[in-house]
Amino acid sequence: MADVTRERADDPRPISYRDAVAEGIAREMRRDPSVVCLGEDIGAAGGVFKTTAGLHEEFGPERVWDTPISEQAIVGAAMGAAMTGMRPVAEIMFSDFLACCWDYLANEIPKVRYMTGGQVTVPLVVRTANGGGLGFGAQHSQATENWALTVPGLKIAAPSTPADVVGMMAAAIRSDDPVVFFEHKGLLARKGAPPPPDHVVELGRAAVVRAGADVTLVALASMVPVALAAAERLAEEDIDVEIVDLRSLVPLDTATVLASLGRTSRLVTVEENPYQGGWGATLVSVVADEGFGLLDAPVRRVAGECVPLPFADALEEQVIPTVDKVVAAVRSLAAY
Amino acid sequence: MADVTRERADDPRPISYRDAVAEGIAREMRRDPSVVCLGEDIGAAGGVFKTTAGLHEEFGPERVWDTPISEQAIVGAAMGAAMTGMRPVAEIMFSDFLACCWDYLANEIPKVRYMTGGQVTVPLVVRTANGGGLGFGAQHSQATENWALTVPGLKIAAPSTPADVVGMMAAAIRSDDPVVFFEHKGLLARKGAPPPPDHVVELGRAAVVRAGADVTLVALASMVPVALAAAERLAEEDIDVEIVDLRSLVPLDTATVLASLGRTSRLVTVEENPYQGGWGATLVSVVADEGFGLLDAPVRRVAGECVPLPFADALEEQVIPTVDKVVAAVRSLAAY
Amino acid sequence: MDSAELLALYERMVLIRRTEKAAHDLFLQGLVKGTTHLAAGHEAIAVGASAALRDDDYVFATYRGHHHAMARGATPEECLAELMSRATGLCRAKGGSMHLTKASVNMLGSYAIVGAHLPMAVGAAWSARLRGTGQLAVAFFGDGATNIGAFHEALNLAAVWKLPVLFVCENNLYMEYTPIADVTAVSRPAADRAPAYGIPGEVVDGNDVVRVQEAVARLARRARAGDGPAVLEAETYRHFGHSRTDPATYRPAEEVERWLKHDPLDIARGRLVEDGVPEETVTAADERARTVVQEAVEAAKSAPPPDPREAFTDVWADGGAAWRT
Amino acid sequence: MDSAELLALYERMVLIRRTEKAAHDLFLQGLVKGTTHLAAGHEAIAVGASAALRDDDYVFATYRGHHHAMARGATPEECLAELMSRATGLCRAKGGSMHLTKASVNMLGSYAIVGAHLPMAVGAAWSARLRGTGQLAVAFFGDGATNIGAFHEALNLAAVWKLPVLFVCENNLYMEYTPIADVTAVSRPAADRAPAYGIPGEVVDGNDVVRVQEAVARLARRARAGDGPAVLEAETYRHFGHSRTDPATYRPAEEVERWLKHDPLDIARGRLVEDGVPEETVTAADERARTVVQEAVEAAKSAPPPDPREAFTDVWADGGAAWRT
Ligand SMILES: Cc1ncc(C[n+]2csc(CCOP(=O)(O)OP(=O)(O)O)c2C)c(N)n1
Ligand SMILES: Cc1ncc(C[n+]2csc(CCOP(=O)(O)OP(=O)(O)O)c2C)c(N)n1
Ligand SMILES: [Mg+2]
Ligand SMILES: [Mg+2]
Repeated sequence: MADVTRERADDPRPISYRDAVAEGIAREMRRDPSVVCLGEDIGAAGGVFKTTAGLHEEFGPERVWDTPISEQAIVGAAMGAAMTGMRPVAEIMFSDFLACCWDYLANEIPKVRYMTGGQVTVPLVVRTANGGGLGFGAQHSQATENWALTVPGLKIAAPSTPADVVGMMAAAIRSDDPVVFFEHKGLLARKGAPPPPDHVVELGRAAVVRAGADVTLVALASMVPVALAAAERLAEEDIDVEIVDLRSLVPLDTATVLASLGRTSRLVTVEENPYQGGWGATLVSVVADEGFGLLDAPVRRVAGECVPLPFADALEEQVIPTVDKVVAAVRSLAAY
Repeated sequence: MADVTRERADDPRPISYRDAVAEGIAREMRRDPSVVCLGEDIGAAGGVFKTTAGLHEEFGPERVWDTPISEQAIVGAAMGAAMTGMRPVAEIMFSDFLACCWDYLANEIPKVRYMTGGQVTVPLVVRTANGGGLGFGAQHSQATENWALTVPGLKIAAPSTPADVVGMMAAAIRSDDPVVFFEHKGLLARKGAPPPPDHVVELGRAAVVRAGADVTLVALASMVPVALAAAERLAEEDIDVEIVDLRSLVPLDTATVLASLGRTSRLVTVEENPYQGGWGATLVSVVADEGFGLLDAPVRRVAGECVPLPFADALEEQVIPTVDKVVAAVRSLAAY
Repeated sequence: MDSAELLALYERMVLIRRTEKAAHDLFLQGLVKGTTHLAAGHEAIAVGASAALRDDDYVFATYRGHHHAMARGATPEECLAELMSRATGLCRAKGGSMHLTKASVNMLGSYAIVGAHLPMAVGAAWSARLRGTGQLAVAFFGDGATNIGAFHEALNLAAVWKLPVLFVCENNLYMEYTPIADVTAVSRPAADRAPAYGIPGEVVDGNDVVRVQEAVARLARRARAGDGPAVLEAETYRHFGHSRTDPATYRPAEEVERWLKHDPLDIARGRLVEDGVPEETVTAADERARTVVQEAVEAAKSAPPPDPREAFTDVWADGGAAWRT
Repeated sequence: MDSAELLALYERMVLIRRTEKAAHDLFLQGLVKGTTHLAAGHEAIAVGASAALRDDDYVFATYRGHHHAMARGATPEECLAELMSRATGLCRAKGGSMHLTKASVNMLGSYAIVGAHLPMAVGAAWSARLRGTGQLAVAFFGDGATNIGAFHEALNLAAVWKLPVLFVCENNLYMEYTPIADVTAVSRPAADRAPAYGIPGEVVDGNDVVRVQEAVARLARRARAGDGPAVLEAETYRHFGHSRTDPATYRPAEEVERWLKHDPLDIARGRLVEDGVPEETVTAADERARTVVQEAVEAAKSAPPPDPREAFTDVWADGGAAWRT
């Protein structure tokens, strides 16, 4: 692991999203001794998703800590450590389990700076495996980035490519603000271009990952490849789609979205979290206010259905947005 | 307490929102022996907000149970009891503390019916004191109805009048689905017309509480009186406001909102929860899609600011929507 | 326990073992999706406890719950069909391996958030007491669950209200990949905590179905008599890794070997032999189980997939999923 | 403890008592908004513990935290200004009574979600160990907090990692209005749970500042030596109701009377007298405290309110509140 970075600099072999997580953390641990990791089975085992593989070997047990199954203690201890000079990176194995320590995410971490009048700083990262599509059922498949969006005071990262994983991990760990970092389970095995050395992707900067003139698609994490596939299909019908990868929800890069809308006048959001209370709603409400004059058509949201995640593939496909659904939504708007 | 109902039938003395909570629960406890209450200090003490006053006296300790400070056990036990023939009404003292048992609200209660293929039913109510404006600070003042909105499978009630409290409590307790019932702290002392006997207000039916032709204001709970006050002020400027009290978020009565919009062509939502991830966003996204053709102006959301709740009155006023802010938003739209 | 009963329990354990083996094989054939957490090795706990319960008692289990579902009467076919995403599955293919549930026999579910079902079991016991039915509730959980907050809240509330609920810990020495001893402050993660709630905490050989049955019967009698909850820590070991992706290389070979020799099926078989039950009788039981599971696999294989519209049923009690009016 | 030190602790306790009395009066005058949870009666715990700590040790407290803030060096003026919503308040009027914090002296906050700060204290202790500073962390909490999940998780993690953290329970016999004995399965809600984490659990007279100081000093030494965390249950009683709206009528008159006679100030004064400290010396301390608080009230009263724009600062480390780019 030690020289992965150097290797990659002159070796543009693709890196997997999974390896990018460990690489991103390792880079920061190398440059800053105050970065420490804690979580269940993250040590010698390398994490149940192998997203911390190699860290225990390289940095040892004093920097990579296995914990009991105690989500409140994990995140609460991370908070206490962050308040006292460390930069903890806490893993919550599945994002569904954020519910088990929600008090820390909702009431403690995002509020303590404000309610003490700025006396304390909480530079921590809570990393978690997010999203569905793997047949893990109702309690291990949710896209919960919208939970975090309900709470002012949390930054929210949700990268879609290995390079962004590394770059946003750097930004998240260096941030003096708390960051919830959503790693998408469905993307772990995907490979992408390796990140350059010292790669940092500032939080709050969306990426226009495909330029197009007709309709703007705004997507996040695993929905970015879905949107890209839909765009390919739509191109065959001469519908030219622009795709914005939001990359983070807070800060929310509404400027990039409104600028794209200025070019296309049509907007579809593609989000995995449920329609009710989903992040697309907040974005659409900004657009329906500030971008109203730009719109030539209704705004459409392709979102998770408002049901729990079912187990069977045939059912899960009904619930999570698919390329077909995105294509249909865009087509209907283009025709408006 | 025993004959409150009868007294009120021929005595139209106003009842407070606070008393309406206890009255609503008592009515259901009288008609259905499977209704039981549990929570912290709800028994002889009558609850810290006195919203369970009289229940312990009338129904005794076998139906009104004081618990330890164990939010997970309270709601988890309510769930187990609901699955086995009871209709528990659990109190979580402040809605901020829902975070302490969020796993039950997010992952267990709303999913168990679905993930067992419909084998079990969870007829329970989680009641909680919601909202700010009382100088209780960052951890006791939040409007968290939007948290519940992120989770498919929960019904969400948030009445604004004493009569609705009683009528919606009846509907909630009789519902075979789990209901989160938000009682607004800022409304507890307000009085209103007493509910008739056997008053039931179906969940998912918004109320048009003021008819008007120019702009539709959609509000909930404590924001309903704010919207009404704004409407009075706007009437002086000849802006005629229609006000929809949503009353529940799930089911969400989009039909009533779209119908109102058909009359006014202009929409402002008034919500106490923060703008980011607030319920107004979901409503606006429905409108920006299905009601796009009806709109003559941008849609505006007057919402809580995206900061924690500060302690000092002078600061809290900056964060929670005020009549002034609603007036300004409506005025800007009317002029559009 | 007489040998007829023991034979029946043995057969049930074999049935579970074979069903899990089938699940494993079907997984490798690509016919089971998602994940599975096999309980092979834990059978005596489910079957022994079940034998000590009334038919109407409530059972709550974890994602590692195949054995509990079957111990309470779910058939291998129902379980395998669920794992294979068939319309005939226990949960109509909406739950999967981690959520096996058979409410008709009060097996009230398998939960995949560690510890979450303990308060539910407390609530079911509370409900039983309120309704005066004399029912008991049992929560089965892993050693890892003893370090989560819900465990603490559940045990305290159960103790304060003196409810008829048993907390049965299946201590298999590991959470996922981490030894429980590395992350727990006491050596008996469940039993050593019982005094913190003023309730009995016992340890039992969880691989001996007779001992488990006896212990549960004793604690159940006590709880039904109004003397309140108890903790039973059953020592056991899982034969497979934590879940399907885990080869369990973190476990010392010597430890694995020792535990495989302490197999619940062998122990029960040994007792049957001791009781003088003829070899053929035991083999016949094995054979019956083999046949049932074989037929179950075939039946599940040929069962239809769920109707895609099933994705939009069962959110609400009215059968639907509408969130707008 | 020598009498000079005891006198200083006594004076600090008087200062706290008088500040709280002032807060109470200001509340009745409408000058303090929201709610307050007075700690009158609990002073010896904060002051005694503080006397046993290093200046750089970390303290985490609850919504009932005035005494801890002042024991660690917050001035009555800073506290009262916060309660009165003044720009000069400890938290610039953004926190209020429930969130008094003075990070400059490592008094790292008062938290209003019961039990939430216990894991934070564990984290601070972990951090101290990682940084090798020899610092200790102390979490103060109520009896009611011992039944919430975070308590359990915090104590277990602290014990497993052998961290320098002390868990000090202020057992005042009640949660809000419910006697703790009615909802807790053991009679010593904190100390009786310590064995469940393999750590020492001691009980001390929380109204005797000397005993508290001694106990904390002993447990702190142990923790700093690397022997791990401990629980200290300090028995005490609150003089007022739970919060400002509570007349506390649920408490038996006899019980109230007995505890009012066991006042921490009286006990310390008695010890001073026993030590031969002259009456006038004690009275002079009283007098000094009276003056300080009187001046604090006046200063807080004449301090300015916060700038309304303060509502939009301090969300992020850059000082602002922008959630969009
Ligand atoms: C709250 C929570 N945290 C983490 C997990 C992930 N997880 C699933 S099983 C498991 C290990 C559980 O160990 P144990 O309780 O001993 O049960 P076993 O799997 O050994 O039967 C973990 C950590 C989870 N499902 N829920
Ligand atoms: C998680 C949570 N549940 C409930 C409350 C409401 N509440 C505030 S103080 C309190 C009683 C706490 O009692 P105890 O821990 O004994 O502390 P004391 O107030 O007696 O100092 C309760 C129930 C809360 N703040 N947080
Ligand atoms: Mg285990
Ligand atoms: Mg107390």
